[in-house]
Order: sequence, then C-alpha cells, then structure tokens
Amino acid sequence: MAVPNALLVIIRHAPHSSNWLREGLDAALVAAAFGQPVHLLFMGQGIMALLKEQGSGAPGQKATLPTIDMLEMYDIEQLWVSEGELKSMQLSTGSLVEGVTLIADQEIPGLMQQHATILNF
Amino acid sequence: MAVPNALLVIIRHAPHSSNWLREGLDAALVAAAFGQPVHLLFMGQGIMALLKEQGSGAPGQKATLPTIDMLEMYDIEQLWVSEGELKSMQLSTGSLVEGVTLIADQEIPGLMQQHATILNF
Amino acid sequence: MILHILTKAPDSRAATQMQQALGNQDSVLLIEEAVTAALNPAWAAWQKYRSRIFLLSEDLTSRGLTHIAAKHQLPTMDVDDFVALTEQYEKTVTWY
Amino acid sequence: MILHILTKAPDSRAATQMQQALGNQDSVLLIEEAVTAALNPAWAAWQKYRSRIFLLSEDLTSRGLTHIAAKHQLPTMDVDDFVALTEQYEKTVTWY
Amino acid sequence: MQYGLLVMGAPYSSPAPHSALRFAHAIITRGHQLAGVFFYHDGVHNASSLMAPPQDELNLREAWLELHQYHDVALDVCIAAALRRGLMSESEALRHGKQAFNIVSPFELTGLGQLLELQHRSDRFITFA
Amino acid sequence: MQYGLLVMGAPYSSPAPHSALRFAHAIITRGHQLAGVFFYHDGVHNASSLMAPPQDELNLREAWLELHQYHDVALDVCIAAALRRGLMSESEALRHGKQAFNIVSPFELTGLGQLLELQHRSDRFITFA
Repeated sequence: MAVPNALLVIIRHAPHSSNWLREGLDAALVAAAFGQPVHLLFMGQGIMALLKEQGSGAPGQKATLPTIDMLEMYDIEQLWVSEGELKSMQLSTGSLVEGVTLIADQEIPGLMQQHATILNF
Repeated sequence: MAVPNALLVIIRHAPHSSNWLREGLDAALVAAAFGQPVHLLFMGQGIMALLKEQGSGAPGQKATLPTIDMLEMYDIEQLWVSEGELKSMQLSTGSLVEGVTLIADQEIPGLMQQHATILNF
Repeated sequence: MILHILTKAPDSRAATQMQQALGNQDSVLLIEEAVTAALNPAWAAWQKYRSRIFLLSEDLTSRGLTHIAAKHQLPTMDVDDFVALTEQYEKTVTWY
Repeated sequence: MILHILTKAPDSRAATQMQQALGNQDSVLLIEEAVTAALNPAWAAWQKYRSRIFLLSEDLTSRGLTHIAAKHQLPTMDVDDFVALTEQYEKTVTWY
Repeated sequence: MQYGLLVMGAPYSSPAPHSALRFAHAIITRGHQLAGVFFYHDGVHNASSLMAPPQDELNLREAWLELHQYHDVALDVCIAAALRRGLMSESEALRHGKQAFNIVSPFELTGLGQLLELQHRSDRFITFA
Repeated sequence: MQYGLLVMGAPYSSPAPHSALRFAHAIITRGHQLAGVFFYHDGVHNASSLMAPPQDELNLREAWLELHQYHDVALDVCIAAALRRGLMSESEALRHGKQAFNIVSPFELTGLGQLLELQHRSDRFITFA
C-alpha cells in the first residue's frame, strides 16, 4: 500500500452537484499522465461517482462514468471506498463499479500518513 | 402580522461564508425602497448576521452589521428569528442586535402562508 | 398552499429548514442532490409527508438511483409533471 | 503528522470526514465558518482532541464570536500562529 | 400562465442552470408563457460571452440565447452581482475604464427592481439555486 | 521555507481568497518564500480583469497583483477551469474566436501539471477552499 511518492486524491463530492468531482478526477488523471502513482479515496457523497447505473439523465449534462472507466487506462487502480460511509449511505458494493477496495474507517488516518502528497476535493 | 402585499425575505446564510447574506439583504432593501412592505425571517446560520459583537475582522472584509442597522431606515422593522434554531445554536437574544422578534417553530408555516411573495436566501 | 423544492441532500441544513417551514397542505419536490433521499426510505419526511413528496426522475437517472427509488417504492415524477405541479400551487419556495 | 484545516461548521459533512481522517498526532485549525464551533463547547471534537484543536482569532472577531470563545475557554490563535503551526507540520489537508 | 424564473447558480459549478433550462422548455411545451429569467448571485455567470466549455459539454449561454430567440424570453442580469464577479457590458466597461466586456444583448444588465417586477407580473415564480 | 498555495474559491462568493491572502502576507512577514499561487475550480475568478467590486470592498485581483509586484509570487490559473467559467487570455480569445479577454499578465493560464509541480517544489503546500 505504501508507495513513497504516491499522490492521494480524496473525492468527497457527488456527480452533477458541483464541479468538484470532475476537477478532482482531472487532477488525478494529469498526475498519472505525468507518471506519478495516484491513489483515490472516495468518502461521503463522492462514493456516488462509483454507482454503476448512472444514466445520461437530462440532456447536456456530462456523465461521470466514462471518466471513472478511464482511470484504469491511466494506471490508477487503487480506488478506496470508506466502508463506514458506504454503509451509512445504505449502499452495497454490488451497486458500485468493479475494482473498488473497501477500507475500514480506522485505517483512513494511516492512509493519510502514508502519502507524501494529498489533494482533497 | 398579515400585510396583503408584503414580501418575506428568508435569510439562512452567515456573514463572510458566502455572498448569499449580502445579496439577500440587498433584495430586501431594494423592495423596501420601491415601497413594498418587507419582513425578514432569520433561520439557521442566518441568525449570525444579527450578532451584535461582529467586528471588522480581517482587513478588506466588509462587515454586515452596518447593513442590519440600515434596515430600520428603510422601514424594515419586522425581523423574526426562529426560536428553536436560536436555542440549538446556543445563542441568547442578549447576544443579538435590538429589535428582533422570536417566532416559535410551529408558527413558521403560518408565516409562509401569509406572505404572497417569498424570496429565500 | 406552497410547493417546496429541495435541492440539497436530506442531511443538509436546507432540508431541516424546509421541514420547519412545511405547512399541512404543502407539497415537496426533491431535485438535484435531494434525490439522494431515495437511498434512505427511513428518512422521517417520507413517512411524515406521505403522498405529497416526490423525486424528480431525470435527476434520479443521471445519478444512478432509479432502481433504488423503485425498489423502495418511492414516488417519482418527470419535469412535465413538475410543471403540472407548479400549476396547482400558487407559490413555490426553493431550499438550497 | 498532519495539520487539518476545517473551513465548514461542526455539523457539516466536511467536519465529519475530517474527524474520520484525523490521526493520533494530528492537529486541527478551525477557520472561516468552522469557528462557529465556539458556540458549542460540547462538540465531541473539543474533548477528543484537547490541546490540538484551535480557532482562528481573526475569523472569530469578524463573526462576533470572540467573547463566546473566551467564555468557553477555547484555545485561539492568530494568522501568525497559523503560519508557525504549518512550520511544524509537513503536511496540511483542508476540509471544505 | 405567465412564468418567471430566478437563476442563482453558476454554469458547471451548480446544477441550477441545467435544472432551470429543462424546466423552461417544459413550461413552453405545456403552452405557458415564460416572461423572463433573472440571473442573480453566481447565476450572473450564465451570461458570460467568454464562456468556452469543452465541446462535449453544453454551452449554457448559447442554450439561454436559443430560448430568447425562439420564445422571446427576457434575460436580465443583476448589475451589482455582475460587476462584483467580473461581468460587464460595453457601457459599464467604458464607465469603469476597462478594455473589454463580456455581457452583450440579449442579456441586459439591470437592477434588482426588475427581479421584483418579474415576480409581481408572473403567475408563477420559480427559483433555481 | 518555500510555500505554495492552492486557491479554489471565487472572490465575494467564498471567504477562501481572503483567507489565502491574509496567510500569504503572514508567510512573507515571517521570512518565508511564497513560490506561487495556483488558482483552480471557482478560484480562477480571482484573475478576472473585469472584476469591479463596490469601492468600499477590497478588489481581490489587485491584492493578488500587489503580492506579485512586491514579492515576485507566480500567479498560475488552470486553463481548463478558466475557459469553462468564461476566463481567457488574449491568445485563447484568438483561438476561440472571441472579441475580448479578461486574463492578463502576471496571471498565467497553465495546465494542471503546474499545480503538481508547485506542490512538489514547495516545503509547505496549503489549500484554501
């Protein structure tokens, strides 16, 4: 889990409610494109970015799912999801895209310490 | 309490956190300047606009208190404060500017019905 | 009679304040982030305002919550129904 | 060791998430809207992180909360102390 | 019926403009009139002629323009909220000694009096924020 | 020490720019270096040359300019975030066929790579949002 120069990007905002999610993912993609190892941690409403049934919705609204699918191509393979928050949102891992890893709440502080750089969106 | 063509402006946002408070008060002042009776209802963080000890704080930040003091000159004399929310914020009326009226939570729906027009900030 | 439009999640301040302002004959439409209320059928408002609280279906779809809302048998309406609802209510108040 | 900067009120999602991420040796600075924590000395974080959680005094003053913070004997620091604190902590994370 | 809309969210930062546009089209489809849209608070950014979103995203300003062109909807922008946020018309640019401007017709800079006037003249007045 | 700042709130809509400026001056007063400020998300509005707040309010863009003039602080603005929100330089205006522009030097439109670069080269990197 510990990669010395890895960047941890924390995603806490839902699709469509604001541009925090998209601009957070953009930062992660650019860091990965520059060759930096990037890990993602999804907390709270940010978990909604991973819901696999997201549709195109209203016309003109850009969907998030294609960007999530793109992460693997950029070698961003570590997607942590806060287990406690998943439960408190009454979501199951079955409703999320594949490839996520649950992380127990008490492990989150350790995760923060292990990463030399953090960007919080 | 019931004035047929009165405008109710609801203030729910605190000073400095955003521009909602200032732009809500501006709408109230303009309506009053146009001769419309205006009533204000302060809920939640909006109650902080009424704290009488607000200082000038950091340089360059415009204070809210002068605008609150200006309301009376514009004949905006009805300032309701949600009693339940005042209590849950652990504030007392003694910490607020003069001239506010407490309103019990169960009276708020009635207040909404009595006003033909409402602007919610 | 007022139509209340909530745009923020059920655990937001906006949601709390809306519930304080809700009259006996008022209705509620949940749009934008507020459709996350579909995740929580135990949210007090679902019981308390039964038959006068609705989810906007387009916003459910874009957020991937359509099936969850259906599973919990929560009432939805689309944007045309939304307009029809505003025809019935002289006043609307948006909570954000 | 991380310095956490909270900019939103104690009842916000940002405040909850910050507390989930807080390590045993981390400190917390409350700025902007977060200084409303001065109103509630019973906020769990005040007890739990005693001696490593602070209010930014300029933001207390502009919001009229200086006396309330003093009455509740809550620790404050000004912006110079804030910089001094960042000298001690290699990493800072802002919750908003 | 006559409808009036108040839009207080910025494009791409808030879903409010999207919701308002969708609602505006549904109003018209149901045979109502849309008297006008008033842009206030961060909503003033909807009027920026310098908006240049990626090509796969809706250009919200253009979507408002279409609404004006096909349905004669007035597009009023609060002048105080706009100036503070870096939005001005040619005449305001002259007055403030600026070299450029980013609000052009049919968007009109106007005072808050227009908001109150729109609210009074509309049978239904809906806020998106 | 070398500091870097990330600013993600808009002037007048968020207190983040005020907090960041105050912090910037305190850094310098304590003898540290401020390598640069990166504006992202709604923070890009700090760079607008068309900002015209009331005279009794601080003009935040001018406050950033002073910081650059007296302390040589680089002011970088994320280009993707800026274009979407109606902020562009002269060269971007040409590229997008626009008649005007509202980003001028010393504010520089740049990619997110600069944000990561600033974060790496700073001993302390602080976000205001």
